[in-house]
Order: sequence, then C-alpha cells, then structure tokens
Amino acid sequence: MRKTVIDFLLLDNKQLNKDNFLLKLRSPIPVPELFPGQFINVLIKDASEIFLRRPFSILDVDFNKQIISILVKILGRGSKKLTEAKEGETINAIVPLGKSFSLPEKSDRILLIGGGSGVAPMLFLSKICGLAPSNVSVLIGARSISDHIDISAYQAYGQFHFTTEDGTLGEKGFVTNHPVFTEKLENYNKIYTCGPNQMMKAIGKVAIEKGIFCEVSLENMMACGFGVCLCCVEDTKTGHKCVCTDGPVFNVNDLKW
Amino acid sequence: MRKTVIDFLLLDNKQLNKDNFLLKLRSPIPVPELFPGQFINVLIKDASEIFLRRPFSILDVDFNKQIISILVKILGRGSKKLTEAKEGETINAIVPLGKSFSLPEKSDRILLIGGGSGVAPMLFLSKICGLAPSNVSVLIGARSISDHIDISAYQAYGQFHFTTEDGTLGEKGFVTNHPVFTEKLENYNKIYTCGPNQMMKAIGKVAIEKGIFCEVSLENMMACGFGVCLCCVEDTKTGHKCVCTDGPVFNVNDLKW
Amino acid sequence: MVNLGIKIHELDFKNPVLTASGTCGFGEEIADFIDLSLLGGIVVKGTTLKHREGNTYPRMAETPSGMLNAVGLQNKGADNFIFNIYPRIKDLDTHIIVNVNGSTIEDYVALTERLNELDKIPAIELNISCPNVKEGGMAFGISCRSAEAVVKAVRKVYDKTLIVKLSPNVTNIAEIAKAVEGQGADSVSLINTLLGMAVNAETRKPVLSTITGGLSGPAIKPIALRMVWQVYNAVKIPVIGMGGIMNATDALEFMISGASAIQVGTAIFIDPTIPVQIIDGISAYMERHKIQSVNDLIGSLQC
Amino acid sequence: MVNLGIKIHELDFKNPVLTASGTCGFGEEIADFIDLSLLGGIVVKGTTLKHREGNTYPRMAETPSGMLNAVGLQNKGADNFIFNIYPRIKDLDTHIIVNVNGSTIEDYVALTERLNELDKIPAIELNISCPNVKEGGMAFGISCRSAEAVVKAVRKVYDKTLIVKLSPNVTNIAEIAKAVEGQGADSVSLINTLLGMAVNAETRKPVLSTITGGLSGPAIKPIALRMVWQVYNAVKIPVIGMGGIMNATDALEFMISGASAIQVGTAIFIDPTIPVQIIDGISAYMERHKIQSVNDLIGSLQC
Ligand SMILES: Cc1cc2nc3c(=O)[nH]c(=O)nc-3n(C[C@H](O)[C@H](O)[C@H](O)COP(=O)(O)OP(=O)(O)OC[C@H]3O[C@@H](n4cnc5c(N)ncnc54)[C@H](O)[C@@H]3O)c2cc1C
Ligand SMILES: Cc1cc2nc3c(=O)[nH]c(=O)nc-3n(C[C@H](O)[C@H](O)[C@H](O)COP(=O)(O)OP(=O)(O)OC[C@H]3O[C@@H](n4cnc5c(N)ncnc54)[C@H](O)[C@@H]3O)c2cc1C
Ligand SMILES: Cc1cc2nc3c(=O)[nH]c(=O)nc-3n(C[C@H](O)[C@H](O)[C@H](O)COP(=O)(O)O)c2cc1C
Ligand SMILES: Cc1cc2nc3c(=O)[nH]c(=O)nc-3n(C[C@H](O)[C@H](O)[C@H](O)COP(=O)(O)O)c2cc1C
Ligand code: FES
Ligand code: FES
Repeated sequence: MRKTVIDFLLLDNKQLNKDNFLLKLRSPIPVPELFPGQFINVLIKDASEIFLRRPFSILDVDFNKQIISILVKILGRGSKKLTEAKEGETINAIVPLGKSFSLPEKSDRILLIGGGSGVAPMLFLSKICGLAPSNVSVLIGARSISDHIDISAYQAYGQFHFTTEDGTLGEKGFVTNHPVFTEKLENYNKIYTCGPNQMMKAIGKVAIEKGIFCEVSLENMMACGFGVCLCCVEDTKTGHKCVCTDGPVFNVNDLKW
Repeated sequence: MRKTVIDFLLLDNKQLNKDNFLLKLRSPIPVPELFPGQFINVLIKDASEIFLRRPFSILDVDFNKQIISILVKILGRGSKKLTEAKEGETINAIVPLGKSFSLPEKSDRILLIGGGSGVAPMLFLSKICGLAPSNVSVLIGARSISDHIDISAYQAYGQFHFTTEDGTLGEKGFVTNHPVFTEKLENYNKIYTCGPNQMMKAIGKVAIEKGIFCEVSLENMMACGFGVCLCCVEDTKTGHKCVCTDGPVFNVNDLKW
Repeated sequence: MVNLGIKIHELDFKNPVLTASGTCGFGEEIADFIDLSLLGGIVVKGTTLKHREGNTYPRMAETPSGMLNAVGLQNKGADNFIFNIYPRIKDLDTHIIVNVNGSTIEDYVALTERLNELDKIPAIELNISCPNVKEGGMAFGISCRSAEAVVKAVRKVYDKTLIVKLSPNVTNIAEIAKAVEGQGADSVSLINTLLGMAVNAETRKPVLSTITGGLSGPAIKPIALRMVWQVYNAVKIPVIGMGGIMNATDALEFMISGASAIQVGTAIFIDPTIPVQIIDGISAYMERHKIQSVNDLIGSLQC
Repeated sequence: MVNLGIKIHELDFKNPVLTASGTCGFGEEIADFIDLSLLGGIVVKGTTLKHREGNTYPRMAETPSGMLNAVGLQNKGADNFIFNIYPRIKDLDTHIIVNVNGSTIEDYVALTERLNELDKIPAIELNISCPNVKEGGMAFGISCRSAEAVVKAVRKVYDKTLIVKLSPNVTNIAEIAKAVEGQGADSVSLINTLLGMAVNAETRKPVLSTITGGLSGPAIKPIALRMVWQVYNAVKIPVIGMGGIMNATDALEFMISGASAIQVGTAIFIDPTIPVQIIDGISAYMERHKIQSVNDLIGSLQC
C-alpha cells in the first residue's frame, strides 16, 4: 500500500521490563499488509530537543482491528518520551516503510536471531513465516534476565533459546556462543537477524563462511525514512544504498562485511 | 528574599472558564513574602517550540502551606501547554520577580482596575491591602461573561463592579465606560491597574489629567525576567527602564504616556 | 477564490510553494503522500554530470530545531536523470527544476547544455552553495568573482529560466546576489545550508564522517529570513526563499520579507504533506486578510 | 579530584566556565542564584565610553531553539562602571572581564585606557562583533583590515590580557582570527550572535524595532562549534568558545573542538544556575573518563 502519514490512537502502552515497552497503535484507516523488517517512523511530539522522527520495527499487526504493535526500548530522549505517552493519545507515524525480510519457503529450516530491541521483527517473522514450529528456531540475546521480554505470545511458533551476558537466563554469553549457533548451525538453511550491528556482523561472518543464506536488518540514523534525504546509506558491494528504502533488510552477501 | 529557581509541585490545575486556569503551586521551601504585581517566571517543559520562560503574576499566596497561585489565560503555545499540566507534575519557576504595587495607606480609598488576565494582581491587592472593604473598589473588564472568572473568594475585600464588551455581565463597554470610572472617580485617591496596555493608557491619561495617583503593571516581552538581558525596556521619562526589575509596576507619571 | 499564481522571470507558477533540492528526491518518492500536481514546482535532487557516491556514512546529525547533513551530492549523474528519471516525471503537471552541480565551471556548463535540451525542464537551479563537497560547490558561491564566472559561463549556454542558489556562509549575501544578477541570473534562491558541526562528547569524535555538514531546519529560519530581506532589497530579479519553513506562517514570513516563491526542505522529512498544507494555509491567510493576489504579499513588510 | 584550571595567555582561571557578556549583567544580578566565586570568570555587559540608551522596544523575539535580541549596547558608560559598579564587584573571587565597545577606534582606545588602570580587571574582551548598533560594532569585525586596525590601536594602550570577540557573520572566521592574532590579541572569543530577523505575519511588520537582531541559543550551536574548530586549527592563541551552550555536554563539545574556555550566554535566561551546573558536569565527565586535567580535553577531537 501507499506510504501514509497516519494519526494512530495509542490503545495500550505496557511496560514489559525496565526499559522495554509494548505500544499498540490503532489506525483510523485499514492498515496495509505489513511484513517483518518493515518499520514505522514515529513523530515524537512536545519534546523540546527532538526534531526528527524515530523509526521502530513492526512487532505485530492485527488487520481486523487495525492495530500495529511496536516494541520500544528506551535508548535516549525520543524513545523515553514515546514510552511516556498515555493511552488515548495520538501518535503520528508514517507507515509502511522499508523492505521486509524475504519470507522463507516451505522446505526451509530457519534460525531467527534477535538482540536487544531487534527481537521485534524476529518475533513477527516467527509468527507469519508459515513454517512448522519445529523448523523455526528463535535465539534471543540480552544483557541480563531483566532485559528479556516475555515472548510467551510467540512461543507456539518455534523453539526458543536464550542467552544473557550474565547467565541469568539461558546460556551465558552472546548469541554467537549459544550451541544452536556454535554446534547446530547446519540444521538451518536460512538465518535472519536483527540487533546491534556488532552482533549481526559476527553472525554474518559465520554465515558467509559457511555459505548459509543470511539476512540482516541494519541499524541506522535516519532523517526521513522514505528515501528522500539520502542520509541513511550503507556502503554495499553495489555502492551506497538507502537503508530506509533499499533496506533495512539486506542479504549479508550484498554487504561489505 | 533571594530570587530562586524552584521546582514547584502542581497541586491543582482548575479550569475557570474557556481560557482561564487557576494553578496552585506548592514550594518545597518556605515561600518568600510576595506582593501584588510581583511575578514568577515559569519554564514550559517539553514544548517543541518554546525556548524562553513565561511570566505570570502572583494571584495569591498561602505562606503556611507554601502555595503560590497564578491565573493563566491561554494566549499562545506556552500558556496553552501550561494549562495542560497535570496535578502532581513539577513546575519549574523563578520567584520572586519584579517590584510590587505600592501598598496603600490607611486613609486611602482605592480603585483597582483589572482587564483580562490583569485581574490577578488586582485581586491579590484587594486581599492584602488592609483597607476597609468600603474603601476598596474593584472594577473588572472582560469581553463577555464567559471570559469572566469567579471572584467570589475575594468578594469580601471590596466592592466589585464589572463591564463586558457585549453587556452580558455588568455594564456594557470598557472599564473606562463604567460609572465608577466616568462619574465617581473623585471617590478614590489612588488607582491601581493591570491589563492590556491600551486599557491602562486610557486609565492613565485620565489619572494624569485629574492628578490622581495611578500605578500600572506593564505588559512586556521578557527574555530573562531578572534584569540581565535588557530586552524588556519601557521608555520612561528617565530613560529605558527594565520592566522586569524596575517594574512591572510603574507610576503613570514616570511613563511617557 | 484567491490567486496564488506567481512568476519567476518568464515562468508562471500555479502557486509559490516548491519543494527544495535534496529533500524530495525526484518528486516520485513523495507521490504516495501528496498529489504532486498541487505543487508550484519540484526542485529535484542535486545532479552532477557523472555519478557520485556521496560521502561516507554517518551523514546526518540531529541538532536543536534542525539537522546537519553531509550527503555530498550522491546522485546517479546526468545520463541516469535524462534517460531514466526524466521520462517518468516530465509529464507531471508541475514545474520540474533541476539543481545543477559541478566541481569545475566546465562541469556546470556541460550539464546545463544537456538539460537545456529537455523540453519539460523550464528552469535550472545552479547550486553554487553545497557545503558538503571537497571541490566546487560552496567554493563558487562565497566570492563574487567565482560566482560571476560560473553564472556567466552557464548563462551563455542556457536560454530558459536560470535560478542561482546562494550560500549563506558569506559576509555579504546581497553582494553575491547582485553579482550573479549582473551576469544574467533570472532569479536567486536562498539559503542553502549553513556550515555546522556536531561532536560526540563521549567518544570525542565528530558525528559526521566529513566533520562539518550543512545545517537546515527551523534553527536557521531567522538567518534565512534576514538574508531574503537583504537580497530582496538589493536586486531586481525575483527571490526564492527557504530555510526552516515548517508551515504556512513561516512561508508567509518569507514572502512578506521579499520572497516571490518559497521552497520547503527539511520539513518534508518530518511530514511530506507539509508543502500542500502550506499551500492551503497561504490561501486561508489570504482569505482572512482579504488579499486577492499572492503577489501583493511579496515584500510587503512594513518597516 | 580533577584539575579544572586553565590559562588564557598569562591569566589563570580556576575553571573554564565564564558567563557571556550581555547575559549576566555585572554578575550582581545573578548573585542571588549562584555563588559567583565558583565561576571561572564573568564577562560583564558590553560597555561604551558614554552612556547609551540602546535600541527602542521591542528588542527581543523568541525563535526555534533560540532568540533574537536587539538591545544595542544599552549601558551607563565608563564613568558609571568605574565609579559605581567596579568598587562593588572588584573583590569577587573570580575574574571580571569587561566587554569593550565603540563606534570609532578612538572610542575603543579611550575606554581601554581607562580600564587599563583598574587593578582588578585582568582582561578585556574587545567586542568587534555587535550586530545591533548602527556605527562600529560588527562593522569592525567583518573585515580583516578593520579588525586589525582596532586591535592594533587597542593593543598599544593595553598591557593586560586582550581577548577579541569575533563575529560569525563572515565568510572566513579563521582569517579574521589570524588577523587579530597578528596584531597581538592574546585570545579570541567566539561566536557573537548571528544576524537574523523575525517577522509577524499577521501584522506584516518586523518583530524587532531594528528589523534585524542577533540570534543566540542552541539553534546556533552547530555553527559555533564549527567556527571554534576552524579557528582553533588556524591560530596559536587560546580560543574561548560560546554559542548555544546549555549544559555540560555542550560545553565539553566546545572544549573538545578546541576551546580553552567557554562562555554561557542565553542559557542564563533560562536558568541562571546553569553555569555552575556546567562546572559540576565537566568535573563528573572527567572523573568518569579518568581525565586528570581539563587541558587534556582542549582540542582533543579525533578526526
Ligand atoms: C529500521 C529501524 C528499526 C528500529 N526498530 C526498533 C524497534 O523495534 N524498537 C526499538 O526500541 N528501537 C528500534 N530502532 C532504534 C530506534 O529507532 C532508536 O532507538 C531510537 O531512534 C532512539 O531514539 P532516541 O531519541 O531515544 O535516542 P537519541 O537520544 O537520539 O540517541 C541516543 C543514543 O542512541 C544512538 N542511536 C539513536 N538512534 C539510533 C539508531 N537508529 N541506530 C543506532 N543508534 C542509534 C544515538 O547515537 C545516541 O548515542 C530501530 C531503528 C531502525 C533504523
Ligand atoms: C509581568 C507579567 C505578568 C503577567 N501575568 C500574567 C498572568 O497573571 N496571567 C496570564 O495569563 N498572563 C500573564 N502575563 C502574560 C503572559 O506572560 C503571556 O500571556 C504568556 O507569556 C504568553 O505566552 P504564550 O507562549 O502562550 O504566547 P506566545 O505563543 O508566545 O504568543 C502569543 C501572542 O501573545 C503575544 N504575547 C506573548 N507574551 C506577551 C506578553 N508578555 N505581553 C504581551 N503580549 C504577549 C505574542 O506577541 C503573540 O502575539 C504576564 C506578563 C507579564 C510580562
Ligand atoms: C539532506 C539534505 C540534502 C540536500 N541536498 C541539496 C542538494 O542536493 N542541492 C541543493 O541545492 N541543496 C540541497 N540541500 C539544501 C536544501 O535544498 C535547502 O537549501 C536547505 O536545507 C535549507 O532549507 P530547509 O531548512 O527548509 O531544509 C539539502 C538539504 C538537506 C537537508
Ligand atoms: C540579550 C543579549 C545581549 C548581549 N549583549 C552582548 C554584549 O553586550 N556584548 C557582547 O560581546 N555580546 C553580547 N551578546 C552576545 C553573547 O555574549 C554571546 O556571544 C551570544 O549570545 C552567543 O552565545 P549564547 O548562544 O550562549 O547566548 C548578547 C547576547 C544576548 C542574547
Ligand atoms: S532516511 Fe532519508 S533516505 Fe533513508
Ligand atoms: S526580561 Fe531580561 S532584563 Fe527584563
């Protein structure tokens, strides 16, 4: 569908843990088809030091109820302000933006790796990929158990694995230290990942080495989010590409990683 | 007392009519002695287009409870934002600022004339002037009855008269058309006024003609409010004076009116 | 009904609201949001003779009421514009203006010659004010002599409407405007971005890969307004104003200060429907103030 | 304990945080809010030889993340400063620096000679950049030749620390800095306000009585940072940075870009305790980053 500036109604703003909030936004008009990796660009109103919109991945969509969910992690001033919004307030956002992850084929066995707020598109992908849960593994990394969000709503869609840097949940260490990654990677023919660039680079390196299909959703500083400012470029093998329109999802083979 | 930057607690924010709100601010430290005409300079937080503080006259003070009341009329973005503040929020303001009206002497018969949001210092003055109510007349002008605020809390301190431009309350016309002003001015030896400059000028002209003592509280655009920027000047007979420190109250005889 | 039509040189515009170069792509990128035919015109992304990759990421920093960019004229070059883009946008019912850039005078001339042949490009905007390129760009726009030289050379090969885009990073912008007027510019547009810088105090590194970048957005509006007013008072050719315009009131301030037309830039990033909102806002203002023709607003400042 | 002491020429400052001229009166006006002896220094209100009434009201306009002022150097003149103000502030335990203004070179020299005799004024800031006066002011600061002339003349009669305050309204601020360095300036401070303008679209009148005014506040910070960095790289004398500093992070950005000291201006209007908050914030930053001496921050930008 067309990109549109929409005044959403904030239906629900739920604190999941110290820094993470789940926001449910109801659209006054039918929401477009949306896919994992796509994002919305949110106007942060009434904040004295914020000028540009802030991008957030789509976590989930309810087409019937016209609701888009996003996961917001407090990082700085904009995300903080957004998590302070009250139910009933208007949230202005541009939607839909960006290219999604490529959807897996029926025969695929996929590994989804999410770090930090990068879990949002991974959870969405697990839900809509259409594969048998046994062919979907979701590996989620965080600093500590207190940074982990409750994923029970998605548990049925795959097998979930966790790592924490302090060992308070799942394996101790980074996602790249987890056995599904270090020992059982051959079980999967596709890797999808979203999280800090450093994490994705470590994953991408291994995927390239092993020749496994791998898509990553890049972090980036955006001014517009819809392809006009050319501020959000990634230096790919075929030159500067806009993360907001050519991405945010890229195949690692196209990147200079 | 010393001028201080204080984080007040907004105890109460009551809408009085369409555009006017009564805000009660509790200070965490003892409030200074405050007099009518003095003002506080309020920081409007989280407003994307507001940079400078906004001055508001003191309407009332409760020394025991450490509460300062102000009357806020929605004029533009800053006043609007302030009236949207919720109880329990912090309101940062600098207090006390400016020179007050001179307090009347025991033998005085005073006429207080307030227009628009200029009623605040007039009500405060009626309350603390210490004169018998029979020697205090308060004349309040507004556009229409819907712009008038309820003054019942001050009714005991003087005789109240009203004008509205559309005649919906009191005399029809401006304050300068009211009989207390047009016919009975000789009943008073002092006039105090606060409101739109145009109104005060009309009053001041008559006061000068008739030789009646008259103090006015000037409207002004301020950057600092405490005498450092020199932006708020009034061109008086003795040169440029800062409205925020030499005023806002001036004797009409000192002005070039 | 109010009359919003204005004229720049011999070119009629249906209204004075254009989109600024580098902030609306080639128009197509914002066609989802607005009906492009409502616009007075579209100034497309800065174009150079040859493909340019632009500067390294990061290219952007948010600043108080504004932003810095260091895109550095990333574009696919003249051939791509002429063969791929132009056919797609040439029939839009609005004026398409190409923002022309070069590292040398020869570059400017060569690109202009090619654009001169395109029927549906009625004007070019000669950008002698890009602060984000190592060669050319702003260097041409900060002295009268070099500005004159490039305008003179381009004027020789261009017979349609020639707009020259001025740099605000100068001591006396009115002088530069007069200089380019003297060489036959049909209009001047201003301001391009102000040279600025952002630093990350935690890492002690510049935020932008190029250290400095161009400042745009509401932060620069007071400077842009002042320059438009100074230039309006100095030249006879029409002035196109821009710099921090976010709404109709801002646009009106520029027109009152002397702008015959205005461009909306960074505001598009915040909300791509703003240009159309501005057109509506100007109409509403004119109706409220009983002003028949928008031309009566131009330079109407009473001082 | 971190070491906040810095040196400008031969003058030791207890810390690099000064208040900017025209934004803190003579210091006394903000003594209710902060302990003045905590400050590195106070640059007092712009002073002229004779009393000046300044410009007509209105003198101020709020702008996005900033403000315009058109005060026009209102002050009571040299005699008032020397006989009424100086005795009251001379024993404050911080450096008092006088901001010196004139319409002619003779004015600057005459005022400087009088200030040279005051024991407790260890430095003057020569303001050749005020945009709000009809004669002198910025006119001196926008060309190398006139800047040189006034600095040369003042240097002859002044043997203490001579700081020259530069205008940002120029094409090449580094050149002007080098010119005044060449005439013996001990330090340069920058930036003064940028020339801007505000218009009331409803009344179609300028907001300021003087039409244009000086833009200050966070809006100009990116421009100020860039200029400090350019000047730092061009001269050997210490640079004092200012322009939109609202907090310790802003102040650190200026020091990292090359400022030996910084001045807090417009921020004081928002909250007069900000200068002291900045001093504390710089200390906290240094402790966090294990930086012993604030001098190690100066110009530490890694690019
Ligand atoms: C396509 C895309 C999808 C995203 N999806 C989500 C999501 O689903 N949930 C979520 O919580 N966040 C998401 N983000 C990140 C989110 O946009 C940022 O956290 C947010 O913009 C930070 O704004 P702020 O005002 O809080 O931070 P600021 O105060 O602006 O910055 C705080 C710090 O964070 C850094 N930073 C800010 N934005 C980014 C960024 N985009 N990438 C890397 N570093 C940054 C800044 O450099 C600064 O150091 C996404 C970003 C992109 C580009
Ligand atoms: C000493 C003093 C005491 C005051 N006391 C009160 C009070 O008790 N209650 C109250 O409601 N208001 C009072 N005011 C006025 C109040 O400060 C302004 O209404 C407020 O600053 C407007 O801010 P804004 O952001 O809403 O308006 P803006 O959006 O900034 O401006 C809206 C319009 O109002 C005009 N305007 C703004 N401020 C002033 C001003 N100070 N004087 C004249 N015109 C102005 C602007 O030019 C503009 O046209 C007082 C002002 C002063 C100087
Ligand atoms: C991201 C970005 C890219 C720009 N690219 C160009 C360009 O290619 N050519 C040009 O002349 N101006 C360019 N500009 C400048 C704008 O056209 C405009 O002059 C400037 O941003 C001021 O207006 P604004 O504050 O409304 O954005 C660019 C501005 C931005 C923010
Ligand atoms: C109201 C006002 C008055 C000023 N007066 C002077 C002055 O007298 N002399 C001077 O050199 N600078 C003067 N300035 C400029 C400031 O000292 C400072 O250079 C400028 O405001 C930029 O810093 P800021 O953004 O921190 O305010 C004044 C600034 C303002 C806002
Ligand atoms: S953010 Fe503007 S092009 Fe991608
Ligand atoms: S408002 Fe700054 S001196 Fe009065």
